[in-house]
Amino acid sequence: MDLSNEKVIQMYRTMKRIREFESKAAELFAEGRIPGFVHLYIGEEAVATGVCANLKESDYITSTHRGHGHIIAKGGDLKYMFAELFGKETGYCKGKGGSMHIADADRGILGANGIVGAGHNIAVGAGLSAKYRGTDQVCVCFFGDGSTNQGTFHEALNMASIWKLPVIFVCENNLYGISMHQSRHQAIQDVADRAVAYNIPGVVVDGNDVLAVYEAAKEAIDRARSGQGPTLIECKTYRHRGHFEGDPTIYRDPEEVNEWLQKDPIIRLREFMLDNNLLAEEDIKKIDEEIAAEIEEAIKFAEDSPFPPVEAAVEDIYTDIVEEVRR
Amino acid sequence: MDLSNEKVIQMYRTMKRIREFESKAAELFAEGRIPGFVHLYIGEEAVATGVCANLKESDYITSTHRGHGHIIAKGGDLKYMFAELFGKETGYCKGKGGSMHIADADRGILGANGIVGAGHNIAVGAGLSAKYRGTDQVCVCFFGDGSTNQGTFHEALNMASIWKLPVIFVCENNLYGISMHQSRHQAIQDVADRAVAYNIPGVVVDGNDVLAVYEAAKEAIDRARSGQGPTLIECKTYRHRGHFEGDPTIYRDPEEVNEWLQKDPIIRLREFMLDNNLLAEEDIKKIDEEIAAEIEEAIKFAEDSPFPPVEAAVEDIYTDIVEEVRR
Amino acid sequence: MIKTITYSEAIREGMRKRMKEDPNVFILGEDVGEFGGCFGVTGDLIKDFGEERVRDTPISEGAIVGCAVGAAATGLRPIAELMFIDFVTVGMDQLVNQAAKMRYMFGGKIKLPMVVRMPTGAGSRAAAQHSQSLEAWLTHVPGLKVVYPSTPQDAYGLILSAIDDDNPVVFLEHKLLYAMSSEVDLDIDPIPLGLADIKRQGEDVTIIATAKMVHEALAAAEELSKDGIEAEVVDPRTLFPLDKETIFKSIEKTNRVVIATEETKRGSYAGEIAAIIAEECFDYLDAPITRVCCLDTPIPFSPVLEDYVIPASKDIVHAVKKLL
Amino acid sequence: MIKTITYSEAIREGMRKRMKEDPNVFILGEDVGEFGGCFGVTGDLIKDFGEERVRDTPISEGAIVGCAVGAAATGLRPIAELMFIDFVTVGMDQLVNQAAKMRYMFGGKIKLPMVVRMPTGAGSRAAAQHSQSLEAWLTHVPGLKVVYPSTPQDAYGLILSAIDDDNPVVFLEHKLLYAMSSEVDLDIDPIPLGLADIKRQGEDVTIIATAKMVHEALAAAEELSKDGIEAEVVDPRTLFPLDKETIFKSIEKTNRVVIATEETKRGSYAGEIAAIIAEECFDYLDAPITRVCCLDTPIPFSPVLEDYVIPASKDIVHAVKKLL
Ligand SMILES: Cc1ncc(C[n+]2csc(CCOP(=O)(O)OP(=O)(O)O)c2C)c(N)n1
Ligand SMILES: Cc1ncc(C[n+]2csc(CCOP(=O)(O)OP(=O)(O)O)c2C)c(N)n1
Ligand SMILES: [Mg+2]
Ligand SMILES: [Mg+2]
Repeated sequence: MDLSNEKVIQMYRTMKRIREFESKAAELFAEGRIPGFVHLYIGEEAVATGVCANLKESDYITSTHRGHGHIIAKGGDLKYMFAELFGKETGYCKGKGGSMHIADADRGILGANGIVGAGHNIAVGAGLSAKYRGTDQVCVCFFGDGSTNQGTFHEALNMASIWKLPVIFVCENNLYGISMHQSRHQAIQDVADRAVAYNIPGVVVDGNDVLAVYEAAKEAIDRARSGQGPTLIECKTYRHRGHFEGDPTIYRDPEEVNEWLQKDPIIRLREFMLDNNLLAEEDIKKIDEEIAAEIEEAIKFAEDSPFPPVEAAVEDIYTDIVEEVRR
Repeated sequence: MDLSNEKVIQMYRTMKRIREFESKAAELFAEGRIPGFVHLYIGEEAVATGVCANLKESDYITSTHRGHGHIIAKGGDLKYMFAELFGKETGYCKGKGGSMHIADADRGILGANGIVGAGHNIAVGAGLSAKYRGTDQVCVCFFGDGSTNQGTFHEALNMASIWKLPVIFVCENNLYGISMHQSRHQAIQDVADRAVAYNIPGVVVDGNDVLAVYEAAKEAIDRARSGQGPTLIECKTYRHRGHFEGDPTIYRDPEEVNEWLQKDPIIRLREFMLDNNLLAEEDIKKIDEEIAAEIEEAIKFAEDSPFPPVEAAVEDIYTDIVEEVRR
Repeated sequence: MIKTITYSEAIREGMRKRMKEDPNVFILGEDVGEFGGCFGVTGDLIKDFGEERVRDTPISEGAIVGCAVGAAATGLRPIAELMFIDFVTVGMDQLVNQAAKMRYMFGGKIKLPMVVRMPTGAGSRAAAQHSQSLEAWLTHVPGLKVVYPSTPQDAYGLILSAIDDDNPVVFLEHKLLYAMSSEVDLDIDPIPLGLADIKRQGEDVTIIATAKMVHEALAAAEELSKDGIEAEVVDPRTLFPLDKETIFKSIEKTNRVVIATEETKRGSYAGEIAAIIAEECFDYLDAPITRVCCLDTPIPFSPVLEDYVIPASKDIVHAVKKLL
Repeated sequence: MIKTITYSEAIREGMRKRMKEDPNVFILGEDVGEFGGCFGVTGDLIKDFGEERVRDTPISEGAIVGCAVGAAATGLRPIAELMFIDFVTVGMDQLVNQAAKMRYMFGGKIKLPMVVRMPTGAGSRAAAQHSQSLEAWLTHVPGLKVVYPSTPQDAYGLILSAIDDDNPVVFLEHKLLYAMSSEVDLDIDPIPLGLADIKRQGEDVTIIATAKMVHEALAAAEELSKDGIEAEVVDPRTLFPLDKETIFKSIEKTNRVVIATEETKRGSYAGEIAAIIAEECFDYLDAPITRVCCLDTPIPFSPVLEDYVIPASKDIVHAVKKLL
């Protein structure tokens, strides 16, 4: 593996930032300070991190309802993310989007998405665009196992395959679509098998091993950049928390949950770094503290920010038309 | 092969009835006597015939825009079919449906369909219904190669596979979706490969060999009836005529067309019957004449039938509400 | 038997009753089984009826609706649940081009007894893709019936009729009403589709309101009453068939009408009702027909913005006062 | 340059002009390439611009629209063609929940310059799944603009504006107008979206009509003129933004209005226009607002039935006479 130590440490940092962001989001949600629906990425951090570590700022990603991790890994700013979760004017979407719609087009983040499966086609469009414009950009499309039964999955992979688009389809197989275990929602064990239907490579990888994810993504992204078309990567992983915050999660066996908690991707990378002398305990501690401080600051930024003025509600629908306000 | 001679002759009869029906429809369309869009099944007769020869009257089929052949093979009455093409009151749909919507629920014909891919899910519903009610009915879903890129294809095969429904998915791969050659609309050569994505059997068969189609369908239907779930059968075939009547067909190489004309499924079965002494030339001639007479009679029935009264337009939307007529 | 139950329980009890009586009635949808449905409406039904009749599906709304069509066309009486009405966008073809038109296209020779339930409406901070009111799309489609109850009793009486109906019925449920509870008579006859209910009598103005807006209208009426203005609140309960007679009678009496729905105003079903009135009882009218609807925006996430775009009782009060 | 060309050619020439000027404009859709489009609208464009810019797609309407969204969000200006508006049912999510809402959900930080062209309307004996007029659905969606020209010149001027627009624009084309030909000035400035056109002046009644119904309205006006009734025919040309001012001015003069569209009447955009008038210029009105629309049925196949359910000039004449 030709991964520099620096890169590995960077990936630890990203995973930890995601974990801390999400843990705080859970707290804030429980306290009633974040409204609406929140779907957390805790346990799956290695996927977004390992994949995005290969991307340039100009590359694209499409995301899902469970998008915080993808956005952080692609370089999203925690301040604007928290502000958005709070519904504040300073948020990424000026408070209009919320958790399920955070986007940062300048960083190629084409949005979290509340519609399961909708990102697939948008990713194809971004890939087509990159190819059309003759850039070497790629687009990574993140999605869950449950979404691979939506028609959009099929249409997108088909289109990307015939046009050899630079799109990398990354399935985060966390074994469930809400309460539906994978074994009940599809008759296959490996989502990656579906690649056969499009004559593209299908790869299974341990989604809790960030180094393995990094390697698999690297190969697929290189392929995409060099004009060889899409790849389907399936990352086997698990969400530690419920589907959304507040989910009683009656449908999972506590033993299963426990088993996966043992496979925590962050602990795993931490141990790898220690075992291989990439960092010492105290170095890690220092990183963790830096991140904790960054998070506190981001939350403070969000808290201190104002709510948008009500009239803002009628702006930003069109580039040129502003709707009437309420009289 | 445990096919009785009688069955083979019956299949010849069915194929010939389809061919003659369609040939007359082409003529009548050219003469301006059939309005709207007409998509003919000429060249593909072996598929519907070989498959439906295995079905009981109580079994179901779903069909497509190119539905005449399926309907005839499932026992549709030529009189009511022609009357429908003419828009007459005596037609299968009282003139309200036309070519793309002919149906005969009493014979399990759940309709031709103008929406590419729509039949897939309806077939799943019929299969679920059969299983739910504990009957041994099956549902055959006919569709084209082009439709296998619609999301519905994917969703339907997934659903049928997880629930092990008695649905047989029959792809009529005639190499084109309108002007799009298969090699341009999907990156695979065999649609049957897509079965892998659902962990069901995928079978490729020569769609111009009615005996081969019969055998493949028999196996799949037996599987379905005995509770073993769906099969995807791909029948390689070709349409002799344009996508619709009036299509200049600029997108096909005349040589390709010619090659396929040599593989005419009816001539092929005819020769098989002669070679194997199932029938003599004059027996076949007699059958052909009977069919010609039947067709003439059906056309006469359609021609002699009245158009529906205009007020009929507001009926049959609901079982209980009749809309207002035009004042 | 009279019980105090929620809107959500009322729908469940209606389904339970029909499922007990008729083995052909079954439910399918995402997480409707053990999980009990995203909003808990199917709840414990799986305990009574098992996995075959309370059937969890993959995330494939098109296939859910299409499967219901195929099942209904072959003798069953499916009840499909979509998690949010917003997801009907994925199943529109099956609902609009198949379910709604099939009987007609087949010359009346088929019946499609199916219900599609759809949690509807804003107010839960769920933002633009989980908060829509799309009844205008559905009422525009010949072949569908559209029901939208405002109370637990109506929800109960109407779900029975929806299940009994031999046509595709879209059954809308306002998410913010799920927790509303009141006394429900579980022995009533089904409430016929096409029968409006006058939720409050009044002489001065007619307020036609649907679902959650019925409650906003009632609150507005109380407010107006303090100023001596007596509003009549008409709840159509079913959007199609629409009980025009009750609406026209009320307007004949009041000569003024406000229509209050939670839809985006432009292209709303509220507009259809206004157009019907402007065409068919113009002579009764003494004032412009006024619509109180959601502003013409996607639903924003931030509570301050969402509360601003969604119509509320004060907007109805304001609209009524302008007419008098 | 002034040329006599068809409606269909006018759209093609508009696309050709913009594609020549801007390499980011491209077309995608089923059979738009060598085949030239199901109705021949893209015609020979592939000869000028090649397969990359006139791109044939698989039969996947959801992916076609979604792909346009992704391309528009990343700097291109796609023009997507759906073969029939009826197939938008398969792409509704991408159009409604993605394209229309994306800018808003992202706080205004993205532009989506894309056009979705959709052949619309009945009259071609294509039956219930290939004949719909679904403009009411699309106008109901904040974030979309909806254009529907009635003449070759308008089609040309409006397609230019649609392509130039930085927002998702739905461009409707009436199938039965494709073959209509007339003189078109190819050097005109784009016709701004939101500007109605008075296709005929008159004092006695306002007829608001769209697309093919504009021609039915003009025929009706000639007929009425024989009886001394002078109708003003207003063609909104874009359904959203809607040029209310021109409409209101006309009604201020005539005090009577008939709205003629080919939509199914129930839930039509004609109803929205009626509702706007009933709310915002009630005082000008001397008679009920009348809609002349398609009957509330799916479109039947048989020519005798189809001709009966679709509105025609005689129905407009009849409606106008009832108002006077
Ligand atoms: C079209 C659509 N259908 C249903 C939903 C409701 N929903 C939100 S997330 C989810 C489960 C998604 O499962 P998966 O794709 O595996 O992602 P995960 O939540 O496991 O990350 C469902 C059903 C939705 N948002 N959109
Ligand atoms: C949803 C939808 N998209 C597009 C069409 C237009 N259309 C009708 S038939 C057809 C081609 C279908 O190809 P295939 O499935 O291979 O069937 P074939 O015509 O070859 O039998 C197309 C694109 C349609 N009717 N419905
Ligand atoms: Mg999952
Ligand atoms: Mg084909």
